[in-house]
Amino acid sequence: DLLQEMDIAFLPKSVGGAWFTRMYEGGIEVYAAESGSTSFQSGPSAGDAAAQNRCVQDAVAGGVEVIAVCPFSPEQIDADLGKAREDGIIVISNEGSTLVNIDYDIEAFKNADFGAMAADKMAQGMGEEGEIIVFVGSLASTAHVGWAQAIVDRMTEAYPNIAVANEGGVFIETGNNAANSYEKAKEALKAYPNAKACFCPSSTDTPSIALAIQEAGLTNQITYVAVGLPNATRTYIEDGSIDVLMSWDPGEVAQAMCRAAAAVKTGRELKTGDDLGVFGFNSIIVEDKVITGTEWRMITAENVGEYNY
Amino acid sequence: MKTTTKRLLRRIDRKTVQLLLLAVVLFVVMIILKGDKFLRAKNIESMLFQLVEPGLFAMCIGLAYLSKGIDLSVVTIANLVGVVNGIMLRTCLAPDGSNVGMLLALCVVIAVGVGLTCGIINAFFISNIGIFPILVTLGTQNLFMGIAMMLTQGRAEGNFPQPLMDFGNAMVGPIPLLTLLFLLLYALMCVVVHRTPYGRKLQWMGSNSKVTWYTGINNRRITYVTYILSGLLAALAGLVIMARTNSAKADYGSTYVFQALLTCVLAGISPLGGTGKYYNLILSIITIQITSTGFNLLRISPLIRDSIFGILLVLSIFIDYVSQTQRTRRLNRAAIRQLQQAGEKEAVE
Amino acid sequence: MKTNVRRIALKSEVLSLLLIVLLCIAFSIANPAFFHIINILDLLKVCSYPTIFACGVMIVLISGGLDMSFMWIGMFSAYSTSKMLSLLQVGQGIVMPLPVIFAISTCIGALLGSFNALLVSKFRLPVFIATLSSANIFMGVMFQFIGSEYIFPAQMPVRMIEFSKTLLFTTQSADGTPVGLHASVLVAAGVCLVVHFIMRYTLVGRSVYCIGGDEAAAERVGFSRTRTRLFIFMLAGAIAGLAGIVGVSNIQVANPYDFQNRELTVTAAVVIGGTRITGGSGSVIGVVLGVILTNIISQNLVLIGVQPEYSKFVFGILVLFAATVQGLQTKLRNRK
Amino acid sequence: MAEHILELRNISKAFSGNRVLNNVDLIIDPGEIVCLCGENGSGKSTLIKIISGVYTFDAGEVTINGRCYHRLSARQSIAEGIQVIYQDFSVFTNLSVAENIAMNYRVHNKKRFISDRFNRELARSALAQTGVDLPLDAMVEQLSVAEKQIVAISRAICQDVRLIIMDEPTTAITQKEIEKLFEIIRGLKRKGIAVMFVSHKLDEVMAICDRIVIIRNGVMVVDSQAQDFPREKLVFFMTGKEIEEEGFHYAGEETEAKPLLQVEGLSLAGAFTDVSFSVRPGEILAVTGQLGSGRTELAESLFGLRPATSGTIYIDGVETPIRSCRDALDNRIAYLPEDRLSEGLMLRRSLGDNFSSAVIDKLTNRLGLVSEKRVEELSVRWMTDLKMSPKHYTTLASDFSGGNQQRIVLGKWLASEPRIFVLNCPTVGVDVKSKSEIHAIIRDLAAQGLAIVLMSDDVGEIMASSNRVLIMQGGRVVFENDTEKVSESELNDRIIGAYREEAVK
Ligand SMILES: Nc1ncnc2c1ncn2[C@@H]1O[C@H](COP(=O)(O)OP(=O)(O)OP(=O)(O)O)[C@@H](O)[C@H]1O
Ligand SMILES: Nc1ncnc2c1ncn2[C@@H]1O[C@H](COP(=O)(O)OP(=O)(O)OP(=O)(O)O)[C@@H](O)[C@H]1O
Ligand SMILES: [Mg+2]
Ligand SMILES: [Mg+2]
Repeated sequence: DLLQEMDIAFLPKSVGGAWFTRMYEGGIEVYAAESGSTSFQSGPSAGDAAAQNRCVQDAVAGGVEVIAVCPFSPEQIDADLGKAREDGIIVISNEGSTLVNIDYDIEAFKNADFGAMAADKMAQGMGEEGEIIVFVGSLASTAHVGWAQAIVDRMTEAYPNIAVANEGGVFIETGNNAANSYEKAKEALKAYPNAKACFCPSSTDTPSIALAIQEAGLTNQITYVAVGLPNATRTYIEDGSIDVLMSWDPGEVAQAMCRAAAAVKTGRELKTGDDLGVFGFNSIIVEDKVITGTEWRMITAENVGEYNY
Repeated sequence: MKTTTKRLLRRIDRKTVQLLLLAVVLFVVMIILKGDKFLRAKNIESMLFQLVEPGLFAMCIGLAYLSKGIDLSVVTIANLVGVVNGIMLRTCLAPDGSNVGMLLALCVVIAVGVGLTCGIINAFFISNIGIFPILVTLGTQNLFMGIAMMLTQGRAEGNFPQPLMDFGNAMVGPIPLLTLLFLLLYALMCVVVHRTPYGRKLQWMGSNSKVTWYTGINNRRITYVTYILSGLLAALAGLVIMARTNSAKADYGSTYVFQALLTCVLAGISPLGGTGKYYNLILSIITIQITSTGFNLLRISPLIRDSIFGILLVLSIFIDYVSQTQRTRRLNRAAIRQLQQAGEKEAVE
Repeated sequence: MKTNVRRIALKSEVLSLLLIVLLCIAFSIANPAFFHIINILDLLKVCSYPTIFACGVMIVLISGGLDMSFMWIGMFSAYSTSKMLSLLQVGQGIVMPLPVIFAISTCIGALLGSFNALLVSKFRLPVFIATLSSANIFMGVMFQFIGSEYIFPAQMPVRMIEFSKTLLFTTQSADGTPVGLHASVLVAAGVCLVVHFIMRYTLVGRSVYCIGGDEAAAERVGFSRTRTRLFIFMLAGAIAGLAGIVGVSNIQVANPYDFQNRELTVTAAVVIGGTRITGGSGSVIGVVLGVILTNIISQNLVLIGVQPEYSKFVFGILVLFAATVQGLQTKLRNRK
Repeated sequence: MAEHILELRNISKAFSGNRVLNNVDLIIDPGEIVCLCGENGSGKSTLIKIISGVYTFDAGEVTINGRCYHRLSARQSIAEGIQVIYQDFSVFTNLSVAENIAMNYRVHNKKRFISDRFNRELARSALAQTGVDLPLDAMVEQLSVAEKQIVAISRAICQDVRLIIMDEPTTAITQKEIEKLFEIIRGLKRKGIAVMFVSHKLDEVMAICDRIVIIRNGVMVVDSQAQDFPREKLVFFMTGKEIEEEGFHYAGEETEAKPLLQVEGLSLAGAFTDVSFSVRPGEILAVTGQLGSGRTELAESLFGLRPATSGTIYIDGVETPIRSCRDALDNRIAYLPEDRLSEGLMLRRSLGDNFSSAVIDKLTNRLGLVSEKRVEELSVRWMTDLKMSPKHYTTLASDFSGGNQQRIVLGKWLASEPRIFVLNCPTVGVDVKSKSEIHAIIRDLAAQGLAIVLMSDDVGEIMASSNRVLIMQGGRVVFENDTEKVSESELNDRIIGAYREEAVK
């Protein structure tokens, strides 16, 4: 009953990139094919809250049943999502747990758990002491900042000998842009020569930071834990520039979004422990409007061959 | 009777006709392709809402263009206004909301202050130091955004008081209040540009600053007024963004700058200064809005949608070119014919 | 003697050089690591492809126009080349040699440049407007008909990956990693030399200055407007195509969005390097200095301890500062 | 018979419906000096641009050196040995003197690679021919107008040239330099090079040319050997009517009117020093001197464009500092700049805009908005007052001929109802008819009680339209007298500094 025929608008932060393309093609379209729904995607080519808002407004005005949205800047899209809800449109978000005007928000997992796991992996790799560099794709991204903050919290809590390199400052923003993140990473690696580990939550930026580490000859010195897609980072995982890739299939998350929307449409209330029928969401946690999955994949040189997305 | 129509026709700009035609054609095409959705009250309302922000920015850039300058800093001025106001509201708002009215008034004051200051900074570097506007505003764009970043550490300010939201979403009949205010402001700016001494001088300075200098017109003052007006309009856009999105952030609307540049060019306002009619701006804003919403409704791939500006521009340029060459060719042919006739007559005599 | 000193002091290249020296001193006081050889080499690498882009921008700027399309030309050429070759490589196992890859991208760039030339010389559009619209069109065409997804290291043409790993004059650093001059720096230097030669010592190069100085006068001397424009935009396009492929090789990923919104930064560098924004004057040396100057500023803020959220602010201040110094210098020069 | 260099047959040309040339025939032989005369807008420049391949012609054919062209490009024209010195010189201000001079040669001879040494040698030899010494490495933008002209001439003669065309070469340079130019032209003639030149200065025309060609409204009306041509008929053929210039007589001598404008010890660092004079209402004070004598700077100081560094200005006997244009305008001072195209006229804007630009602040209605009606009235009034060909007030200024454009600039200032009017070379490049009309206007203004300061090079103009004359040299006033008391030749000699008292005795 989680397969309903609906008209779905998928509104990513930006169109075209590997991540959101996977979400749409490997998730929304898959669901649409299974359920007989119609779907389209619409979004800016550059990450910009204003441009995304306009896509929301057009989708609302044109009339759709479901909006599946990955907000670029949650605070700034909320008002427009409110209008969608007033119109009776079902709104499901991803990585937008702070949103108010939604039916459900889908999170692949708990930010704190995810961050803690990343912190553990980093600590393990660096012998539980030294400095770490924490990047974020954009300071505006709740998820990125959430994970980064969770790492810091976990470090202060469990690993007193580990410190964040750019003390006192905020996380280093890499801009969700490969060229920019490459330059930023190079700069950061030089500025903090004592760094022993780093973390990157932006799938766009993960490979180019890996390249910067590799070129600086730090492949073995630095424990690099990152978020990304295995296909995009395969070479770096294999040569050890990326030590641990924390990954989940965006397509599966998108499918979970559609299924949650179907539940709303049929009037079924989702409860903790329900099964959405997608990997990672077989036993969901529901808190208020936030649906959290439970699993992600830890990809290393050993198991990278098993994944293809 | 006939002469008055003729005179009226003479005063209508060619660009106006072209843009009107373009807008009407696009409108009709949309109705044919997707009339049910396009004509929905909801959609029209949404379009009216949407054109306010880019419209305001286009108004800023249009002014700068007329003066043979450019103002790349407008969007960051708007965000700076939003951020400063956001911080002010966050810190000053009483828990019971008793001082909302005063604070909202203060928001306006802050907006005016920020817009004025930013405009003066731009004008100072352009006029007193003599740097090219594009360089100056590129610098101040970074500067203003940097200040907003420093104030917020890149985070969004949000959760503004309800009256502001109500204002942002209010309707006057079928028309959003903000759109109505925007149109009024636009009409006012048209009057300023086309009918006040300042507006005339602005266009003259844009077309030839040396001549205005030799005419005793104070170029420096015109430059100041222009960039201050631009800053103030941008500051208003900042308030609009606050009211519409219930938030403010240092990097909101980075795509607006290019959109505004293109809107002005489509309206025939040349970045090379002096030429173009400010009143055409609204037509260009509407044309772009119809196209952008239309493409969304038609579910045309978002990937190609970004190039609509380019396509519209090249289209309008092409129409311009063809009509121009046709006209010249026709006139030349007529002149030659006249010449030959005159020759024949002489021969007869 | 005195006038000579004055003349040299008023050259914009000298000024950029002076600013660079000042900045270097300031930065190395803030963090001695600034002058580390690795940092210098990295700076050169990071500057390599922007410098190539900047050469193209300079040519168009000298001819009297602001080019807004070069980044998209670069991306279009580099992306379509990488994509095509990646398909060939994955599907057919064909591995193209590096010069061919560069040549393909360069040719695509030149072709796109000729579209600009058409708009400017046939429709007589100001360069700024023409390139603003063509940039939009290139972007749409690329996304729709060529692709918009990333091409990742594993799919990239292997010769490009190899190129990105090529270091010259390598030595070992203290911890055993190879240190050297990146090959892309050599490409950039080559482009600079060629462009310098063309602009300084060939008739067609001088015709660019003529057109930028006075278009009507250039025509009266006998330069063909159409042909010169075609030359300008094809050369600038070709350079952008080359810059794009070098840039993409450097980071081993072809991401079609990467160069977005960088036009103005590069243009600012070119203008700071002394190219007159109204056309007719500019030199490659100045452009190189301008690019290095802006990159020193933007690439080393973290190094000297400026927090990331201050970087925009500092960059803005420095652009205004450099421009102010130049503005005052121009005033002095005009006063004679 | 020797081959003609140039033969035009039935050339016609129209610009967007305006026919500018109508079946023009013209033949030029080697070593001839041909002078092309005509009113402003009669089509002289257009004819020249057709010969040089800049404009295409609509009908007819051009034969150069025996080769017949139905379409001619600039390159072909240069290749045939035709060089043009344009009205605006068309030099590249952003390039060095040497490069400018060598440019034509390079393009024409397809020298694809540039060598500085070659440029300089070529430039040096070309400059040697003109007998002027210029710094080869200087940027042309730093040169004076006359020097720019030398560059243009050197550029033209530095290669195999058979015909040199000069479009109003003498407008920007003073008498001394004109003499030099004529010497160059005669030198060219001796080498068998033909020269065609355009000028509005009739004395010059008669002094140098072998043949005289007159164009009126795009139609060739005279083509005759100079010695056969009755000089007094020249004006008649150009304009179609006789023109009488009457002299100017200041009527106020007896009334002892107080000076309206009085200047004492005025100085501007680097431009002029210790200039004193006074002008009474109704007077026309002519200020003359060679280029660089500080004349233009003085004018600009009076208008507040470049405020003087010391000295005092009295208006109506009251000390009035003029520190900005605003001050000047407040005191009803108007200034007609030297170069109408770049300083006086907004070419791409309408007549109404141009007429109203100095007084726009006053043309408002009760709401403070510009009243379009008043702009139109103003334009129509000045169009009629200045006897311009009537056009709609929205017509672009660029659509008017040179003489009418100058009247637009005059009208712009007259609209501000000035009491003191500073005119800087108001009739440069203006044809005889318009010139006499402008003179009449100026005299008329004086008669209405304006104080007029007239900067001019044109001795004839000074004689005819001023009652006192002041000569500047190196920034100082070296001579002042009533116009009636000096002869034309004395004035001429004094300007170039060749006048010696004892010689007269
Ligand atoms: N040649 C010119 N053409 C057009 N406008 C000019 C010209 N020269 C100056 N202006 C304008 O006139 C105003 C005042 O110019 P001015 O020459 O007094 O500047 P300045 O002397 O450099 O000023 P400051 O001494 O304050 O630096 C400025 O707005 C300037 O842009
Ligand atoms: N490019 C053009 N487009 C339209 N009209 C033009 C153009 N060039 C010249 N004209 C018109 O052609 C006529 C002849 O102009 P031309 O410049 O040949 O006159 P001229 O005899 O050289 O005058 P002057 O003595 O002022 O230099 C004028 O009416 C002018 O307005
Ligand atoms: Mg490692
Ligand atoms: Mg002429």
